[in-house]
Amino acid sequence: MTPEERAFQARIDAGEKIEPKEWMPEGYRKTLIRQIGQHAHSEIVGQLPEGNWITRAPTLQRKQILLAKVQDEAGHGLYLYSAAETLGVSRDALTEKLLSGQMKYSSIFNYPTLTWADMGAVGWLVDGAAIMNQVPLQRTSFGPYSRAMIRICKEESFHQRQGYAIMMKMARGTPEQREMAQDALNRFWFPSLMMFGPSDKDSVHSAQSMAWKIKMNTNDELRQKFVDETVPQAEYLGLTVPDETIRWNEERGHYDFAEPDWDEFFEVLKGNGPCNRERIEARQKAWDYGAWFRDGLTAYAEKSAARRAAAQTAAE
Amino acid sequence: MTPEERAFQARIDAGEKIEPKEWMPEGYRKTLIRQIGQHAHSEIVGQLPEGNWITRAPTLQRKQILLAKVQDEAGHGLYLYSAAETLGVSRDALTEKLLSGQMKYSSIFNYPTLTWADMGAVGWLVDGAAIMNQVPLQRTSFGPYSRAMIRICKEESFHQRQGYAIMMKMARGTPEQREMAQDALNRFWFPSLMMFGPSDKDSVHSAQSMAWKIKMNTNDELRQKFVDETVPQAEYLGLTVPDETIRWNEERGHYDFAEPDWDEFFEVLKGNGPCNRERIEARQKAWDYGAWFRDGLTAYAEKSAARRAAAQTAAE
Amino acid sequence: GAAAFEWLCRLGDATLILGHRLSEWCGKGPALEEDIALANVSLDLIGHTEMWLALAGEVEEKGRSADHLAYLRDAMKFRNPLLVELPNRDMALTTMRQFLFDAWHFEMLSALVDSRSPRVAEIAAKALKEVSYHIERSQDLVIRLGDGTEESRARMQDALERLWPYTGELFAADAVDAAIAAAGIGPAADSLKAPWEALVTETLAEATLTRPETKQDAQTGGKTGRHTEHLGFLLAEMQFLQRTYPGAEW
Amino acid sequence: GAAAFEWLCRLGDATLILGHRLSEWCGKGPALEEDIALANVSLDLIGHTEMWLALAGEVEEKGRSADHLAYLRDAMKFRNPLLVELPNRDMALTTMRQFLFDAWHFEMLSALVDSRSPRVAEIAAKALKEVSYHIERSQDLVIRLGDGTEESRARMQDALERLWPYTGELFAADAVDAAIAAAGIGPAADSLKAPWEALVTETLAEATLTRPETKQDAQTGGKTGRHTEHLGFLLAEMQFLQRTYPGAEW
Repeated sequence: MTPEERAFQARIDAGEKIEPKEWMPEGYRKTLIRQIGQHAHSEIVGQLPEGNWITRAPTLQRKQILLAKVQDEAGHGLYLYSAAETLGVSRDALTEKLLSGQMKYSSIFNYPTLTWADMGAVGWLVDGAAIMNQVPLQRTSFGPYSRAMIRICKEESFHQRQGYAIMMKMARGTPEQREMAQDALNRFWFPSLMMFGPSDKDSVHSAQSMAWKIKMNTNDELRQKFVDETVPQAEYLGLTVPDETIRWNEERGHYDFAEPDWDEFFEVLKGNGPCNRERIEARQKAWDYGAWFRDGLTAYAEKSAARRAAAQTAAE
Repeated sequence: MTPEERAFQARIDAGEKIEPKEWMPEGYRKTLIRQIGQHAHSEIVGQLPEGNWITRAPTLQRKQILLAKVQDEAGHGLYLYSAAETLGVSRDALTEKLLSGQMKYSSIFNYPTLTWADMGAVGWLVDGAAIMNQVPLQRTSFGPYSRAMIRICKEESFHQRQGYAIMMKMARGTPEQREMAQDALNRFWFPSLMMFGPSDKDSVHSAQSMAWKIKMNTNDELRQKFVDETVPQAEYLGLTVPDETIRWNEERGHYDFAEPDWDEFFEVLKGNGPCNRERIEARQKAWDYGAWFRDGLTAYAEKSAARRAAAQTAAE
Repeated sequence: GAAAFEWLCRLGDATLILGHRLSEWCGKGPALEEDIALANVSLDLIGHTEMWLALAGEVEEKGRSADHLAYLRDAMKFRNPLLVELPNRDMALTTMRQFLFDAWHFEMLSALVDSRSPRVAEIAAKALKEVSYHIERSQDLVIRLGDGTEESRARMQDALERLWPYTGELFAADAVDAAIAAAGIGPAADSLKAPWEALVTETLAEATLTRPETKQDAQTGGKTGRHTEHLGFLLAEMQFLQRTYPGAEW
Repeated sequence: GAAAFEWLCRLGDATLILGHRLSEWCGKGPALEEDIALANVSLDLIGHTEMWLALAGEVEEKGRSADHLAYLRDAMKFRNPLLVELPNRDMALTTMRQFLFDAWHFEMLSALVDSRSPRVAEIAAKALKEVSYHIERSQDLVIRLGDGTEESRARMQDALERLWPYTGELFAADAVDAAIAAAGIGPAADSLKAPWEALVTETLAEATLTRPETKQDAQTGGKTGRHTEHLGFLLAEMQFLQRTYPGAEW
């Protein structure tokens, strides 16, 4: 470590926040850009599976709640792109990288939403898993990221409660609703466990991120925490987690559970998930179809500025 | 009249058919091209209002019947374009004229189909009115047109019966179905009367067409015939024709009835009907989106012909 | 009674269907800020729907809730103007429609704040706060896109031409409107025309767009239940769950 | 019993959903002759649906008719392979899908003609006559469009790449297929693979198209009720009248 690096690490160890204009190692900057960018993309792509049910929401109230939720996700995307921008990379540049496949988003959004119960499962499980990841990140070392996470976490836990409320209605509703609820849990359980990533006990990469407080916990810690919180919630709903091996391990003080199918995880990551192509094509289409709109606003802004300048010159 | 024209008229008066390669007055050819072309276009555009309900047909049987009907209409379009082609104008040329607005199609197809009962009303009233026009045209003087009309009339009367059968189900169904049936009759009654065109008693144009046996009856004759046949059918359904003035006129041996709103007729003709823009845009889109497909087939046909020619040359 | 029910459905259905159309943009908009703003307007409109249709249900006295009215009527029973049910097409049409509607909506609510019906006045007051923001936003967007690039101007002009024949219906008065006006519940429908015209004319001028020469009332019927072919498809999607699982709670 | 019901639904749902997708082209096709031919294939497939689902209803012994099964099941209960529910996109995808499906359909029906179930054999014999024409037509079109212009070739190749990951599901066997094969009612699902491969390989070569390198079974689930996001929208539209007016006759 250079003296600069040492000083930097000391600040982090002391719990200080790093601000955008301060010195930071190139690796720290790069890792942050990748992580914040991916997180931002996940918020944006994550609008699609839930957006899929907005036009079919079953009541006016549910429609509003879902719409507000998806709107929040767009807002989270904004906060995060702004945080990334402080590191010198523009939203447009990040978007191009998403669309070209150079940057990823959370693989969970490559699974389809097939029934209304999925609006419950996504809120309960997917937002639940996201919160597990995000809560510790409120204490991350990079100031803008930490502040973005604080705002986001407040809203996410609200979303999770709303998702659970939908599951409750479904699980205690008609036999068909109950069947949809169980089916949603069956489909989203393992993909949710995958959200924490493969076991990282041997990853050097992860160790560096943890030293920098960009990553606060290991993937396995967070996954265990998620399982421990979620299994009793499923029981309360009267639903069965689709893992026959689940049982409480008195000794460990944790639930034992089966690993997800990591082959499937890597297949989806490679682009072969059920909806990878559709998700990116949807965003590509939005981007392409919106070009004239963005250009129009830019042109107007430039004209207005020129007019103001001309008026000022004339006045002087 | 020139001697040629006199001889031509004499043949027509004698009930002879005129065939494409035989001499005919320029006006006869032009009028026929316009009339057959419009009729062909009407078949093609006429697919759209009914096509609108194919994906929502309420039973497998109804879906098949409707699909077969719309398919028949495409077939009628084919016959008629072929008849027009014998007069030296290609299907593509006629299509371009339809899309550019130089040629018209029956204004009735600019009205929307809003409920399933409209599938009944269109068959019963619109096909019914069409048949009134078409049956006498089986005896028209131009051979290919006459033969096309004979084939078409056979199928149209079948369509009309199917339409009436749908109306029967609706009119004798639930209160909601009955309401839809009445509403469909309300909406399609006057537009159906308009299908015969404005009163033509003073039109020189019409007189010439009748002399040439391109037009076989006056518009008013056909309209009266339609009303006389349709009013008892409506009564049998237990539906009310939306014209308070309708009553049997013993003296005339016909029903008296109110004229449709000819201002509306001319508005729709000018392009201001409820669906004019959508209908033409739908056909334009089909035409534009289908260009690569038609070009592909043409390119293959040319390649194949060239290959065959090359093979033949090699063999010789 | 009957007139009030019809009239409240006209209001509630207009906000419902437009709110629904806007919600179709979710995740597909041209820029994040716009996506969020669109969702916001959609949310507001669906909120208004709840209030108007709930009141309609009360007035009708047949025990129908706002959800019942929204999810269990077929197209013939909907009373929204045709303008709001047209497909979104692109953001030009969506934006222009929003402006033309907001301009009417703002005038309508401004008048309803003084309704002789306290319930109507109360709902209008709540809604007006939000709609004041809607009209400000859509007017601003129309100006910016009209006076933007050549393409954005052309698209906005095309949208305007397409929508113009549907604007007259907003001001068309019939017996229902007359009864409501006579009872002092709402304004005469055509009394909103002059202020609407003033705002639209001024805005189009600033947007460098040309006011169409075509008739404004060529396309009507929605307010009495004669819709376009589009509404049926919208409802098939919107009402699917309620229709498929009757009586379930969500 | 249960396996036969499932298996018959797989057949009937496949023809229903594909027939429905084809019917969406109505009035929008690229050339009159094609429009007519497409409608014809659609009609045939819906005709097959009536027979398969009617038999499924009989086998199930719960009194459900073909219409009941078609119009009153939600997506989770549908058993069609994912391939047939994908949106039409363009005529390239529609045509390529038709060929890939017809090639399977032809082999399946050819095998079912010898079913130990006389009812199945009878339906298969009727359907096979029509499907012999379907495969001839779609194969011919794939060749002509593949070996047509540069654009038609590129579109056909793109369609092929998009569809390829969905073709494996046609041959995937599970307990249902095993039970049916064991009972001599139908062929082992994977026994159709070799002749299908032969026909597809030969046709693609003649069409100057490249066989994709990607996995054929990346996208599965339809046959056990796990569908794409598209099926729900298709059903919302298709089932609207039956759902909205329960018990009405049409």
